[in-house]
Amino acid sequence: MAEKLTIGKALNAGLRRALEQDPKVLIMGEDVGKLGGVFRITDGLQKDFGEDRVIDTPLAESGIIGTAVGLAIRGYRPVCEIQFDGFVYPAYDQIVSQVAKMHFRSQGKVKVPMVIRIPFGGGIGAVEHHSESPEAYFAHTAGLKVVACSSPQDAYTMIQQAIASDDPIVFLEPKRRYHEKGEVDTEATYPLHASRRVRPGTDATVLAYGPMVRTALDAATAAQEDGRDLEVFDLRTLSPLDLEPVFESVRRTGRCVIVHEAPSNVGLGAEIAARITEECFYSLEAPVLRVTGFDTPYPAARLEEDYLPDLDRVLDAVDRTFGW
Amino acid sequence: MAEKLTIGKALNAGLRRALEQDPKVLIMGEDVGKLGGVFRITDGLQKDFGEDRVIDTPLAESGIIGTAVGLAIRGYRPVCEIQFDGFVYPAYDQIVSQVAKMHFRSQGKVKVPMVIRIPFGGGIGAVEHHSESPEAYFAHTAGLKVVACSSPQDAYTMIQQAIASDDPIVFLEPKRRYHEKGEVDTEATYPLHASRRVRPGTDATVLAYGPMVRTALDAATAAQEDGRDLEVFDLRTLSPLDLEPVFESVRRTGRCVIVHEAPSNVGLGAEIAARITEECFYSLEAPVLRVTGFDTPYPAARLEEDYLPDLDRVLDAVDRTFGW
Amino acid sequence: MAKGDRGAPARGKEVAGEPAPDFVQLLTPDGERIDKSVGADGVEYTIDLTDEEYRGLYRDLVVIRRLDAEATALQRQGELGIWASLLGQEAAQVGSGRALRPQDMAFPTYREHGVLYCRGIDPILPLSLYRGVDQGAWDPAEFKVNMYTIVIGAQTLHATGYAMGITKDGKVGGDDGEAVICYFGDGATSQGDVNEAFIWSSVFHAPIVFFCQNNQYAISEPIEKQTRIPLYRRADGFGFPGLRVDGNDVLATYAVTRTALDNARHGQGPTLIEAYTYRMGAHTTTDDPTRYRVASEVEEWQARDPIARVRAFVEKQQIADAAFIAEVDEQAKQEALQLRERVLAMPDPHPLTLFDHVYPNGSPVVDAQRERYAEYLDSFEGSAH
Amino acid sequence: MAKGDRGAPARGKEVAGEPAPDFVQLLTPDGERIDKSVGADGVEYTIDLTDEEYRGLYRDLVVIRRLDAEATALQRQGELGIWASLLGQEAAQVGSGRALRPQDMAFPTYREHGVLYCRGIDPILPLSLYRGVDQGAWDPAEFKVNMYTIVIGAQTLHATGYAMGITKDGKVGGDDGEAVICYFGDGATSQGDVNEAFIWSSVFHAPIVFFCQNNQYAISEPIEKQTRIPLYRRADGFGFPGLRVDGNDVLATYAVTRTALDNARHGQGPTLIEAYTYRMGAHTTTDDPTRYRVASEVEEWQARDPIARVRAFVEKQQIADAAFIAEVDEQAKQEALQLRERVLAMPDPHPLTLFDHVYPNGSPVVDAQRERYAEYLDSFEGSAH
Ligand SMILES: Cc1ncc(C[n+]2csc(CCOP(=O)(O)OP(=O)(O)O)c2C)c(N)n1
Ligand SMILES: Cc1ncc(C[n+]2csc(CCOP(=O)(O)OP(=O)(O)O)c2C)c(N)n1
Ligand SMILES: [Mg+2]
Ligand SMILES: [Mg+2]
Repeated sequence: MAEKLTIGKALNAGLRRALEQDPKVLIMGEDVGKLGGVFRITDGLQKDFGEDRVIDTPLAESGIIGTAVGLAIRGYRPVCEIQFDGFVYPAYDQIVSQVAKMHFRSQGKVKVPMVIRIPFGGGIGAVEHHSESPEAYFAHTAGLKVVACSSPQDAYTMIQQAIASDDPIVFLEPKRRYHEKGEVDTEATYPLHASRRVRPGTDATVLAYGPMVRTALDAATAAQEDGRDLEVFDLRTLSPLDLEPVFESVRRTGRCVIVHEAPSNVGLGAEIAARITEECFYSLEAPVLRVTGFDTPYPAARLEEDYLPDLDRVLDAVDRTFGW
Repeated sequence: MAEKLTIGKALNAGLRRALEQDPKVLIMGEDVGKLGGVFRITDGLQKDFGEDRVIDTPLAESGIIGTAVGLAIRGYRPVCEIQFDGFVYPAYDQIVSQVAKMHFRSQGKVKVPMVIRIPFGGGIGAVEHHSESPEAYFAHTAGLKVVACSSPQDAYTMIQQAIASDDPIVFLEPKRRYHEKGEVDTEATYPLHASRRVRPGTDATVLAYGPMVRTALDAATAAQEDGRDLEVFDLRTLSPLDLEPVFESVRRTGRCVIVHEAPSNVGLGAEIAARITEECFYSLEAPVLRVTGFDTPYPAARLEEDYLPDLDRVLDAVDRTFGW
Repeated sequence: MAKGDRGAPARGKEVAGEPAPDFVQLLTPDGERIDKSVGADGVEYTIDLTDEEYRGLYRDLVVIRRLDAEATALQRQGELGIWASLLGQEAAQVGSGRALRPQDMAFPTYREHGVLYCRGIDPILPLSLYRGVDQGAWDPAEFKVNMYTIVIGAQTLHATGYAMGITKDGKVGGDDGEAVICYFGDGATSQGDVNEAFIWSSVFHAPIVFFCQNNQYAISEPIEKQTRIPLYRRADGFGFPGLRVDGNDVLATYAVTRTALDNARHGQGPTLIEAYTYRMGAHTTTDDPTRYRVASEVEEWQARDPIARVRAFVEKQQIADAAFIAEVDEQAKQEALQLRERVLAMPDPHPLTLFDHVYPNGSPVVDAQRERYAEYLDSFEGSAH
Repeated sequence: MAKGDRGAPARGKEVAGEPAPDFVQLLTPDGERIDKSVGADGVEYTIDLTDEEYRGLYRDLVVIRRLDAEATALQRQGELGIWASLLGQEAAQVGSGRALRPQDMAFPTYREHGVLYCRGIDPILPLSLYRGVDQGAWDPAEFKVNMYTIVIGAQTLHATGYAMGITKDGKVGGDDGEAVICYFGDGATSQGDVNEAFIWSSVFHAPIVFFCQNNQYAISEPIEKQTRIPLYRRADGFGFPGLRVDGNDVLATYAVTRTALDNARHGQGPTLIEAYTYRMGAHTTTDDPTRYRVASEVEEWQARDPIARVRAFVEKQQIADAAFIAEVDEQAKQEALQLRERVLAMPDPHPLTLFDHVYPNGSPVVDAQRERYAEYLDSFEGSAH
């Protein structure tokens, strides 16, 4: 069954279906109940599933994640909403020292099948702490998996897969794209931890995830006019990365550009560049280039268009790989 | 004046001198006072400078960093001890959202000249959470500077430089090396944020910092026997990285291996590999290789020798760069 | 939770129409003066201001509300990115803000526009944050008001540390002692940081007043989601006094805050004040409160308006005449008008300022990025791009 | 802080030689039974056990102390990496551990070896953690004791969440209801997480008992560095009962914990129990307590030994004879000997287990690293390396 949904509505539908299918699934977070979340991603769920399953919590992120660990030990499958990216840090200890390590340290005896939903990234004109891209902090943490959706279809499918998975998963939602619409096939099946070629091309490879997938695709469209045929990947799974298809592409194109909003220094792009260089050393015509946020704190809203990678900066990097 | 000191004693002497020279310098943390810290780095300081300047705090890391921010706003220069690497995460929000951003967001009006001392890394046979290498989490955070000392001389000099700097600095101490001895020239002067070539060589470049510098040097000595002459760098400043001298070296040697204890995925090594590849693309004979902790949580003590990079794993990587 | 006429459910049951015994109130919603009121801390509070001072408080309240309304309008018109209105909380902010002495330091959240006004901060300054032009425009050292803090509760530890610094500086113990006031909301009381701040303040006997504006909501969540007992009682468990004040009563708020600050500056340690009030508007301009609260509740609180009661009082007591009321309205209008004009005239920041002030001592990495971006921007110069 | 004979500075001043009125004690240091004792919660506590049960508690205490001493010796001999001794806290652990009903769940710190013993966990299991062989060897689901938690306070939120789950499962309200006990130390009370756990437990009315062993120290820091008032009073600010018990009195500890757990399982929400005790040894084997505390303090507490008083009691009451005492000693010795032998025989983990269990569903990245490391290890095979 296919219908046209926004990313936000697709997430809502996915959460609803997860709640329906498994009575152990819980949703918890600040304002997720009566309000339906500040982005309305959980809209209507408390009304239909009750306060016992869709829980408005006290205002404390460490409490949200820490109690979710306990609920998971008890057999529940909590889906925690962190209201904005910049507010996940009070829970950082629980996430990196508890959630990430529990299965390993118990030698598999204790599972904490949790999903930590984070609307992430900038571009919405917000005040500080509302536009962060914290994915590297989680991807560097062994024991966590990290995924990012970029389309309504993935929003719908991936959120259900993440909830069904026994792995603890940080689930990143491209908040500036919540309102973008697309077809959703509610019966589609495909693997969660796989990257996807979203545009075939021959001249250079462009990698993106979350909100930057659209930017990369727009850049590819623009490049077409200049006679350049870009291949674009939506990475989808940020930890573990699924780079085999990317290696295959870079071996063909010899050029690669990575796009993300997070600062460059020790970001995902660095890992991907290092891995591609290891695997495609003799195929590279130019070093893998990164188009990212700058190594500054996220700036005031009226500077964010300068801070964030856009079509022009992507094309500029592609140009540079050709000029090497 | 030169004397032979351990890294631990050199830190103690450096802290003492900082306390003497600036009445605004404070030391705060758990057990730093009467006990002198669990590693005795602050031994004797409370006795000599009083409880007002060397403060045993409540057991709360967010409290330590958060109140230090306030003390810094009031004009103090707090030096915060985090007892072990794995216990810095409860303070993560204060560090990345407050300490790191304060100067930027206030457009330079508010400075928080703090030093966050963290004994880091493994190899001491400890239980969990006592052997972490969290540097990537901080290096990815714009607004923080991150340094690591590896010798008594640097321990003595760098801690004073860090305290004197107005930048907020995460100061990483190689806890497994606290007892290693070396000459300390108490009048030595050199820049804080500079990498250093600690062994000249011609065949390949090895990069390390903190506890892995000794490992890299030992590997170089061993390689000498095999007829390979390795150049070794102590990176010292992890953010900002000082890579110009490294680029110069790699352009000469064409081969580079990076060593750190932290997991590989999205670690410092990734950034360095990416930057070297960007800058030395046509000089590289092989991709930059990384010798790191594995992408698993830090294991039980009896597995740590397998987890941690050692001389053999460094040499193995060097070999591989020659076999490319 | 039923919200009674005086809005003061306290230790026992709330008695409708009567302030609960430990709810400090000095001016009823009808504008009647209460001579003395005993707080949960056992202290009897009273106040005696000059007519000039009463008029001053009225003026503050009216101007602040008007400026706030202007900011809301500016946001609606797209001139601000977002706005966090203080509507309904004017008395809590003016009462506490005016209770500060010049040497005191304030740590606000993101809603303390009224406190800033009382501290002499040009109202344009917080607006640049909400317009997206910067992230903090005033100099905390100059006005003794720290920057706004958006991460809930984080500023409570900063305030505590600052207060510890006051003690270290030997600036407690006399009338010229310094004190800190730290603002936060009802929701914030659930954060670990806030509770750690209570602990540190208690252990170090810091000269600080924790001023909690319980406006009954943390975005959509009513106070019951954060606590089962009145918030001011949180202090009991940490070993310092806590009390509840009618946060819609500017006189009572002024009285309790002044006393608590003076206690702090004299070396008597922290106090927790719960200003019991109500957020009359939305959480911010992006919020829709109709989704989670009923109109009748808002109406009930309308009857306890913080400004109406002062106006009734100053009129009844003939402290102010119609001319004064009109003059204040006119002043408010003019200030709002100027504010609007200045917001519209506010220049956008230059792109390259993005790279400024990342570090006091700079960074070669940031410098290189600035340089490269400058070149990149230049490359478009003259192009049709 | 002066530590009086009964060690119970409570709300007011401590009266030397007398338990403060709200310090629950049922067995004096001399082994005298106190019939009834009223807690800070206003409840009158008493206990009536069979002789068999009294003997059982004595046996637990003696065996646990002996095993603990063996572990300390093993560490000294290099067989354990580190050891966190429970010396002095046996009564707090046995009293609370035995108060648990089979359906209850415990969340320990790293020092609750005695609780584990009471729950039937083979004492070898916690030792593998301290030997460095693994990070958690028992199955929490089987024994209803979660893994040790080293990050101070983190487990209090896990315990709270688990307790919320009990409520969701409808397992409160009857004698067969379930409850959670969460252990933590005096130092832990300063952590944000612990205070958040108090808030959540209160708001969600969770079936949980917070069991704080106040052993007077957090490593080197005395309790005054964490609080100005007795810790049990922390609960006041969160809206649930708190009380102090003589943590060196196994009977009182048993009585108050049993009641608190039963209250929780019957739907009466959380309780905070402060077990007032003393860490007789070092923080861990790497610690040197002579740097921060005086011998006389330790001697004072020696006089309140948790085992001596039970022995005096069972002997005086002729509940146990010399043969029984000797038999228990012998049992303890035998168990210790076996423990030693089994520790020495414990195999080291295989290097490649390092890659196991990182994720329930595995990871290609980890798999690749395992494979490469296996090949690397193989490359040394047969070499002189
Ligand atoms: C750590 C953190 N989590 C979540 C948020 C999102 N948020 C902003 S305001 C708010 C509610 C705050 O409520 P309260 O403390 O009562 O203050 P009020 O807004 O009512 O003045 C929330 C959850 C935040 N800013 N910081
Ligand atoms: C978050 C965190 N910070 C610091 C430490 C180091 N540490 C281990 S035990 C301890 C003291 C704990 O004191 P308390 O809570 O009283 O428990 P006790 O050891 O006395 O049983 C400290 C500071 C830690 N384990 N976790
Ligand atoms: Mg509120
Ligand atoms: Mg203790």
